[in-house]
Amino acid sequence: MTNYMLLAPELILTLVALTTMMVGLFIGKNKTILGYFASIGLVAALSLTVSSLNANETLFYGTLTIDALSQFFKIVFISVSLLVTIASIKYTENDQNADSFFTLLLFSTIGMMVVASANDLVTLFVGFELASLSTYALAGFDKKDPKSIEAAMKYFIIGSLSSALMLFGISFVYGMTGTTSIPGIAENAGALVGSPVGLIAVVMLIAGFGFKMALVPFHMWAPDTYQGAPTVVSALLAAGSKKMGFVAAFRVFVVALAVLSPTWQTAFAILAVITMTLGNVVAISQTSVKRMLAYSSVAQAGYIAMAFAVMTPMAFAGGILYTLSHAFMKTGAFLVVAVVGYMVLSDNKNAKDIDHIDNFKGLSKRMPFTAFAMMVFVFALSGIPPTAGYISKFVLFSSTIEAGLVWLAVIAILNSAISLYYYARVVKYMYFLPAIGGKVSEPAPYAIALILALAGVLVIGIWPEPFVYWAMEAAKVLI
Amino acid sequence: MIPLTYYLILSSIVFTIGLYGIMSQRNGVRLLMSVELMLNSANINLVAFSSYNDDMSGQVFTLFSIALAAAEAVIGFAILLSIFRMRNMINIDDINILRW
Amino acid sequence: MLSKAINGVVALLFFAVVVLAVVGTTWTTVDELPQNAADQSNIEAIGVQIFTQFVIPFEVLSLVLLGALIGAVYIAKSEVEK
Amino acid sequence: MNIVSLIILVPLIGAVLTLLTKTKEQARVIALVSSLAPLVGALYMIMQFDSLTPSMQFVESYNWVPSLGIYYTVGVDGIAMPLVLLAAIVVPLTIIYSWGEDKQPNQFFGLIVALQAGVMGVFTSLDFFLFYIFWELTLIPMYFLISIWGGPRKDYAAIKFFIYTHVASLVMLLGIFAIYFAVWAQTGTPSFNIPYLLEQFQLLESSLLRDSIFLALLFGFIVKMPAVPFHTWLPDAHVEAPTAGSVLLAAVLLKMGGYGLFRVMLPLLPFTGSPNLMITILGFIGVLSILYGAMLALAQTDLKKMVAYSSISHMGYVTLGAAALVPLSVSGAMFQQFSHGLITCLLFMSCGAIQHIAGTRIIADLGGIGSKMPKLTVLMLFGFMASLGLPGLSGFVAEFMILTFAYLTLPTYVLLALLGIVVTAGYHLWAMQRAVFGSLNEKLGNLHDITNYETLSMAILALLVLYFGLNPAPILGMMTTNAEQIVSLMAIAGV
Amino acid sequence: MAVDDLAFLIPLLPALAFVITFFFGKKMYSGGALIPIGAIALSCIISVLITINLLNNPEEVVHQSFHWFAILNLGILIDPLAAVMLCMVTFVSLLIHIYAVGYMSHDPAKPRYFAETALFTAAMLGVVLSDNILQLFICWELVGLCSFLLIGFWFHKPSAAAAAKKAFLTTRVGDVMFLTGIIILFSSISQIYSGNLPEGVYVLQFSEIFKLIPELSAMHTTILGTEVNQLTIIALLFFGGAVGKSGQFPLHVWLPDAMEGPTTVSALIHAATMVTAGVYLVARTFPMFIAAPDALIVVAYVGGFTALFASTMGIVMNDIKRVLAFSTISQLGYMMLGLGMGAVVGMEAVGVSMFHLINHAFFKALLFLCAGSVIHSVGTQDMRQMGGVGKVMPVTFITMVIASLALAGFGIPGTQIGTSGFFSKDAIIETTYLFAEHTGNYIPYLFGIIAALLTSIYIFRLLFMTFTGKPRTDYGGHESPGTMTGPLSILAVFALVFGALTQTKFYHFLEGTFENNFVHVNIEHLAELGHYHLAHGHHGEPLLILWMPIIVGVAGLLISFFIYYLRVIDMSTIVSRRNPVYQILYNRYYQYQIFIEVIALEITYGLSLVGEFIDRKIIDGIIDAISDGTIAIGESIRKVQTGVVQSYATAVIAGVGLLIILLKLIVEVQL
Repeated sequence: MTNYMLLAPELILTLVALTTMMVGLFIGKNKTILGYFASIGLVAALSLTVSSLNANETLFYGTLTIDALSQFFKIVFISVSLLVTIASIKYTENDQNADSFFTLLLFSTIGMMVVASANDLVTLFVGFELASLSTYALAGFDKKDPKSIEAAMKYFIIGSLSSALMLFGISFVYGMTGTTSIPGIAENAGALVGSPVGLIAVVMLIAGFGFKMALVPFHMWAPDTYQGAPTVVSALLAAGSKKMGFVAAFRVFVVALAVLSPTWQTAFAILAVITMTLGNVVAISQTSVKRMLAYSSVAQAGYIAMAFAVMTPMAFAGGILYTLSHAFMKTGAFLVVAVVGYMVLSDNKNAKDIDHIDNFKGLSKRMPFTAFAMMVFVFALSGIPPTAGYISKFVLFSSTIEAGLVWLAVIAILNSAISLYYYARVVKYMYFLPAIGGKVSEPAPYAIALILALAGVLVIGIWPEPFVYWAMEAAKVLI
Repeated sequence: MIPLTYYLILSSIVFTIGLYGIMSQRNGVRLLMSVELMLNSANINLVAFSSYNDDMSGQVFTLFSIALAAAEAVIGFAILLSIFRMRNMINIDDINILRW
Repeated sequence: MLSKAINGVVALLFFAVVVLAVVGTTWTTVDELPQNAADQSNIEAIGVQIFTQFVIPFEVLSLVLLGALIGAVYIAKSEVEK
Repeated sequence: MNIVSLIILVPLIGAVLTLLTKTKEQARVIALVSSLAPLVGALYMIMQFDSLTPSMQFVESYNWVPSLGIYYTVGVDGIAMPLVLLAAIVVPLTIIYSWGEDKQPNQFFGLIVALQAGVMGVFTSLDFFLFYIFWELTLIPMYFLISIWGGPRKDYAAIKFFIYTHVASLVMLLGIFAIYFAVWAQTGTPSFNIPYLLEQFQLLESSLLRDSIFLALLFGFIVKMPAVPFHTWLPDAHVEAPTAGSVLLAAVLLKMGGYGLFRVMLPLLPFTGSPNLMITILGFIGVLSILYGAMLALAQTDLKKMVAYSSISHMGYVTLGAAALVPLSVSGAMFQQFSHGLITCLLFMSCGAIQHIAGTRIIADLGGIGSKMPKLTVLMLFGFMASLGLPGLSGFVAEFMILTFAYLTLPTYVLLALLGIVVTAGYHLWAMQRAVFGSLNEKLGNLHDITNYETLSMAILALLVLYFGLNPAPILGMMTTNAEQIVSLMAIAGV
Repeated sequence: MAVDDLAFLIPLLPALAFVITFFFGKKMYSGGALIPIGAIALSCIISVLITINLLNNPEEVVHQSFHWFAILNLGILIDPLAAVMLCMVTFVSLLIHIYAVGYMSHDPAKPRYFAETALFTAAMLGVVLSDNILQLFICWELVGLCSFLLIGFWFHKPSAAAAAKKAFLTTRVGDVMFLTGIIILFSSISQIYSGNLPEGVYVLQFSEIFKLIPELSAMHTTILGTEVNQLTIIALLFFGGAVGKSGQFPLHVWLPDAMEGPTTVSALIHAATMVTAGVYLVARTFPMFIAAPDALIVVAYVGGFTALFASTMGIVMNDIKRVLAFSTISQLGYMMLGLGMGAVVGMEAVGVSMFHLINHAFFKALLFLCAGSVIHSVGTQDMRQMGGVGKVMPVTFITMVIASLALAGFGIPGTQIGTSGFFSKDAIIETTYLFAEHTGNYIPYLFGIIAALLTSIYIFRLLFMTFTGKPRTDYGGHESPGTMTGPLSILAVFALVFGALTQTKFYHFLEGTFENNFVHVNIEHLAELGHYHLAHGHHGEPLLILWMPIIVGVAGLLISFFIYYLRVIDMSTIVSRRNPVYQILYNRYYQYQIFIEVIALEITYGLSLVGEFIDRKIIDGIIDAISDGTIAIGESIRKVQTGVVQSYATAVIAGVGLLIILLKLIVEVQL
C-alpha cells in the first residue's frame, strides 16, 4: 500500500509553490512575505524528510523509490534551497516578481527531489527537466542585465543539447532492455554488455548528467552561467542542481547499469582526472570570484566523480558525503559573493564587475563575519580540517587508496594542493589587503543563511560520525 | 517488415543534423530548431523500440518528451525574445561578454 | 569556414560512430509487428499507462509546464516602466 | 575531561576569546593567560609522569566516527611529553616577547594561541585522523602570521610555505590511508589508532606496500623538519615571517616533523622491506642536512636567513640520531628537538630585536651594535654559543649523544657530520663578528637596547638552555624508555 | 678528610664569582674585582692544602663523582698531576687578578672583565679536575669560549673581534678532532663490551679507559689500505685537540693574534690557563699515548718543530707582546717535545714536561705582566718606540730580567743553582739527547737546541730594545702601582727559585699519577704495547751535552748584546724589505695568507656560495617553475573558453564522440 506520507515533502513544496504563485498575484508591492513563506515550507519539508530517513519503499508502480539515498539527496537539495531562499529574501527585496522567483525556486527543488527519488527513467527525465527549466528562467532573472540573459541563454542551449543527448541515450537503453524502470533495466542490462550501443548509451547518459555535474568537457556553460546568473541562483546551480546530476548518475549507472561498470568506471576516471585538473588550473588565473568559484565547482565535481571510478561502498559514501559538504561550502561561498555584491552596490549603485576579487580587499575589516565565513568556506573547499570539506575528501580520497587506485589519489591530492593557491588568494585579499570603504553590516537574511551554511560546514567537520554513518547507509542502497 | 535498424539510422541522421545545426547555426531560432530535431530523433527511437519491443512505455515516454520539448521551446523563445529586445538581433555567437 | 568544417567533421564522426554502433548491434525484437491497427488501440493503452504506471511523471510534467509558463512569462514580458 | 584535552582546549578557547577582544591590552593578557594554562598543565603532567614505562599515559578516548574507526584518543608518552612542555614554554614566552605588538594585536595573539592548541594536538593525538587534523590546523595560523605581519615578500613566502607543506601533508595522508586500509583488510576492523596501526604494520604481507607506506609518511615528516633537499620553503618563510612567527615556526612547527619520525617512522622502520636501505636514506638525509645547512648558513647575508639555515642543519642531527637506531642516539635526537626548540627561539628573538631596533638584518649593514645593545649582545651571544654546541648548554648534550651513539652504527655519517661542527662554529662566529662586534656603523642611527619584555623572555630561554644543558636527566629520562622500546623493535624484526 | 671534601669548591667558587660579578659587579668596588680575587684565593688555599695532603699520602687521591645523565657522570679527581696544575692555576690566576685591579682601573667594562676572567679560571680548573674525558672536554670548550670573550674584550675594535673569532675557530678545529677521538674511543669501548655496557660504570672515566687500554690497542682500523692501531687514532685525535688549544703547528695561528685582548688576559691565556690545557690533556691521557704505537713520536716531532718554528719568528717581531706570544708557542713546543720523549723515558716525561709547564707559567706570567706594566706606562706595544724604559721602571726592569733569564734557562749544570727555566728546559733537552742516543735519531735534539739559541736571542733582543738605550719616542712613563708591581715581585721570586727547590720532589710526586687508588696502570707494561723501548738508568750524558743548553743561551745573549745594545751591526741591511729571509719571518711564513685565505675563505666560502646557487636556482628554481608553469597552463587553457555557445556545444559533442572512441579502445584492450 502506498504510504503517501513519504511524499509529503514534495507535496508540501508543491502546495507552497502554488500558493506563493497565487498569493503573489494579489499582494502588491512588498512581496518579502513570500520568501518567509517559502522558507517555512522548506523547513517543513526538511523536517518531514528527516523524519523518514530510514524509509525504504517504492511508490506508484515503482516509479518512485524512497530510500536512504533519495532521502540523503533530498535533504541536500532542500538545504541548499532553504539557504538560497533565505538569502533571496534580501535579493528580491524590492522586486515585483519575487513571486515568480520563489515559485521557480521551489519548482526546481521539487524537480531535484523527484530525480532523487526516481526509480524510472521517465520520472527521472521529467524531474530533470523540471529542475532544468525552472533554473533556466532563474538564471536569467536579472533580465535587465545582459550578463544574466547571456548566462541563461548559454545554460539553456547546452542544457537542451544535453537533454537531447540524454534522451537519445535513454532511448537506446530502453531499446535494448525493453523497459524504463530502473530495477527492470538492471535485470535486463545483460543485453547491453559488449554491445556498441550500450557504450554509446552510457556515454550519452554521461554527457547528459555530466552537463549538470559540469564535468569537462560538458562544463563550458558553467563558468559563464555561474558568473552571469544572479549570485543566489549560481549558488543553487552549483550546490543544488549539480548534485542532481550525481544522484541521477548513481541511480542510472550504479543501480541500473551496474553490469556496464567497466565502461563507465573508465569513463568517469578519465573525466574525473581531466575535470579536477582543468578546473583547478584555470581557476588560478580568474579575477572574478564568482567565476573562480565556478571553476572550483568544476574541480569539485571532478573529485566527486572519482566515486564512480572507484566504485566501492566507501567511495560512494565519500562521494555522497562530499555532495552534502559541498552543498554547504559552495552555497556559503556564493552567498558571500552575494553579500559582497550587496556591499559594493550599497557603496556605488552603478558599480561594474561586482564580483571582482578587488572587491574582497580588506573584507575582514568591512564585514568581519562574512570574511570569516568565507575563509571557512574556502578552506573547506580546499579540504583543510576540521571542516566538512576535509572529512569528505578524507573519506573519498581514502577510498581510492583502499581500491588501490593510488595514481588517482595522487592526482586528486596534487589538485587539492593546487586549489589551495587560489583559495588562499581570496583569504589574502580579505585579510591582508587594506580595505576600501567603511564597515558594512550584513543584511539579516544573508547573515542567517551564512550562519546556517557555516554551521553545516563546521558541524560536519567536527562531528562527522552521524553524517558518515548516514552516507554509508545511503551508499548501501547502491551496492 | 522494415528492419528496426532503418528507423535507428533515420533517427541518427536526424540527430546528426540537429547536432550540426547546434554547432554551426548563428541564429537563435535555428538553434532551437536543431534542439527540437535532436529530441525528435530520440522520439523516433523510442517509438520504434516501443513497437519492436511491444512495450507501451516507450510511446508514453515519447508523449512526455514532446510535451517537455514544448516547454523547453517556450523558455527558449522567451530568452531569445529577451535577447532580441536588448540587442535587436539574435545572433548568439555575438553574445560573448562572459568568457575566459 | 574552418569552424564549419570542424563542425562537419565532428558531426560526421558522431554520425559514423552511432550508425556503426546501431548496425553492429543485434537487436532483439518481436517477430511480427501488429499488422492491423484496429486490433488494438494504442491510444487506450497509452492513456491507461499514463494514469497508472506513469502518473507521477505526468503530475510532475504539469509542474514543468507551469514552471515553463511562469518562467517564460517573466522573462519575455517587457517591464512596465520601460 | 582530563588534563591532555584541557591543554588543547584551553588555548583553543583562549584563541577565540583573544580574537574577540577589542584592545591590545585585553588581547595580550588573555592570550598570555590561556597560553600559560598549558604550561601549568604540562608541569602537572610531568610531576605525575612515569618515566619508566614506554606506554601511553593520561590516555583518554571517546567515540568520534566509530564507523570509520576514528576515535578521539589523546595521551602522552616519553616522546610527546617533552615536546608538549616545549610548546607550553615557548608560546607564552613568544607572547611576552611580542608584548608591544601594535598591528591588529587581537588577531596576532589569537593566532599564536591557536597555533599552540594545534601543536599540542599534534603532539598528543593518538589517532591518525585527529593527528592529521591538528597537523593541518597549525598551517593556517602560521600562514596568517606570515601573510599579515610578514616582510616585503610575504606573499611569496606565505603561499610557498602553505602549499609546500600542504603537499607534503597530503602525501603523508596517502600513507595514512594506505596503512589504514591495509590493516583494515588484514584484521577486518577499521582503526586510525596510531599505536595499533604501527603494531599491525608488520603483519602486512606485501613488502612493496610496506615500503610505499613508509616512504609516503616519511616524505610528510621530512618536509616539515625540513630536510635537504625539501627545505627551500623554510628560509623564505623565516625571512618574511614576523619574529613571533619565526620563533614558533622553528621552535615548535619543525618539531612536528621530528616528532613524526619518532612516533611513526622509527617503529615502522624495522618492518619495512629493506630496513637497511631506509636507514641509509635517513642517515644520508641527516648528514646532508647538517653539512648543506651549515654551508649555506655561511653564505647568507641576512642574519635571520642564516639562523634559518642553521635550523636545517640542526634538524639534520635529529634525522641522523634517529637513523642510527641506538637507544641513546635516539634519545639524543629527541633531546635535540627539545633543545633546538629553546635555542632557536633565542636566536630568532635576537634577530627580531635587531631588525626591530636597527631596522635591518643584513649583516653587512650592521656592525658594532654590541656597544649600544649590551643586553641583546649577551643574550644573543649565549644563543649563538648554545647553537654552535658549546658544552654545558643543552645543544651540546643532544649533539654529543647523537654523534657518539650514532657512531656505533653509522660511523661514516658521523665523521662527515663532525666536519659540520667547524663550519657551524664558523658561521656563528663570523656573523657575530661582523654584526655585533667591531666598530659601530654610524648609519644605523640611534640604537637602544631591547625592552624589558624582550629581555625577560630571552633571559628565561637562556636559563632554560643552561639548565637543561647541565641537568638533562629529567627530560632524557622520559625519552630513553621510549627510545629503548623503539630500538628493541629492531631486534624483534630481526634486523 | 675535611679539606678533601671541599675539592668541589675549587672550580665552583670562581664560577660563582663569575655570576655575582657579572650581574652585580657594577655597583661594587673596582667593578667587583674583590669577589673573584677572594674566590680564587680560597680555591688556591684549598688546592694547596689538598696538595700537601697528597704529598704526604700520594696513594690516596681525591675522587668525587656523581651521576649526570645516561651513562655519564660528573666527577672531581685530584691526583698529583691535577694537584700541581691546580696550585699553579689558582696561584698564577690570583696574582694576575690582583695585578688587573691596577691594570684595568680605567676600563669602564671592569665587571665584565672580572666576571669573564673568573669564569676562565673556573673552566680551566674544571679541565684540570675532571675525572672523565667528557667533562674535561666540556670545560675545555668553556675555556675556548672564555678565550673568545676575553680576546674580544674590546670587541668594538674590529681587529679584536677578528682575533677572538680566529682564536675560537682555530681551537675549534682541534676540538672537533678531540670530540671525534672521544666518540671513537666510546664506540671502541662499546665494541669491547660488545654493546652491553656494564651497569653502574661510567666508561668514560679515566680509570675505566685506562683499564681497557690493552684491549683498545689490540683493535685496528683500516684507513686508506693501511691498518692503523685504534689507540693510535684515538691518541692522535686527542693530540689534535691539544694542538689546537696549545698552539702547536699548524694550529698556532690564533695565538699571536690573541694579543688583541688586555695584557692581563694574554698573561692568563699564555701562562696559567688555556694553552697549558693541551699539554695537560696529553699528560692526563699519557697511558693511552704510551700504549699507542707512533703516537708519542708524532707528539715529539710536532712539539720540537713548533719550538723551533715559533722561535724563528720571535726574533723579528717588533710588538712586545707578539714576541712573547711566539715565545709561548715555542715553549709549549718544548713541553710537547718533553711529553713525546716518553718514548724513551716513560713516566718521567710527564714529570719533565709538567715541570716545565709550571715553571713556564711563572716566568711567562711574569713576562707578560712586565710587558703589561710597560705598555700600561708607555702606551704603546711597539718596541721600536720604546728604549730606556728600565730607568723609569726599575722594579719592572729587574723582574723582567729575572723572567728573561728563566726563559733562556740560565743556570750552572750539575749544581742546584739556576733559574726555574734552567731546570725544566734543560731537562727536556737532555731527554731528547737520551732519545737520540737510544734511537739514533738526533732530530728532536737539534730542534730543541737550536730553539734554545733562538729563544735566548729573541728574549734578550726584547730586553735590550725595551729597557736599555735612550728613549726613542717621548712616552713619559712611570713605575706601575703596587697592585701591579706586587704580583710581579712574587712571580719573580718563583721564577727564580721554584725550579731549584722542587725539581727532584716534583718528578717523584708525579710518578704516582697513574698508580694510586683511582687509577692503577703499569706504564712499563703499556710502553710494550706501544712498541716503545724505555731506557733505564740513563744519567751519563757527556759533559758537553750537559753544558750545551747554557752555552747556546749565553751565545744568544751575546748576539743580542752586540746587535741591540752595542749596535755593532747595522740593522738596516738585515731589516729590509729586500731580505727574503726577513720577509718570510716577518710575515710569519705567510701562514696567515695561506691558512686563512686559501682554506677558510676561498674554499669554504666558495663552496657555500655554490650551495647557495644550487639552493636558489636549482632547487628553488624547480619549485618555482612548477608553480609558474601551472599558472601559465591555466592562463592558456582559459582562452579555450571563447564565450561563443556554439563552440561549447562543439566541445560537448566532440567530447562525446572522443569518449566513445576512447572507451571502445580501452575496453577492447582490457578484453
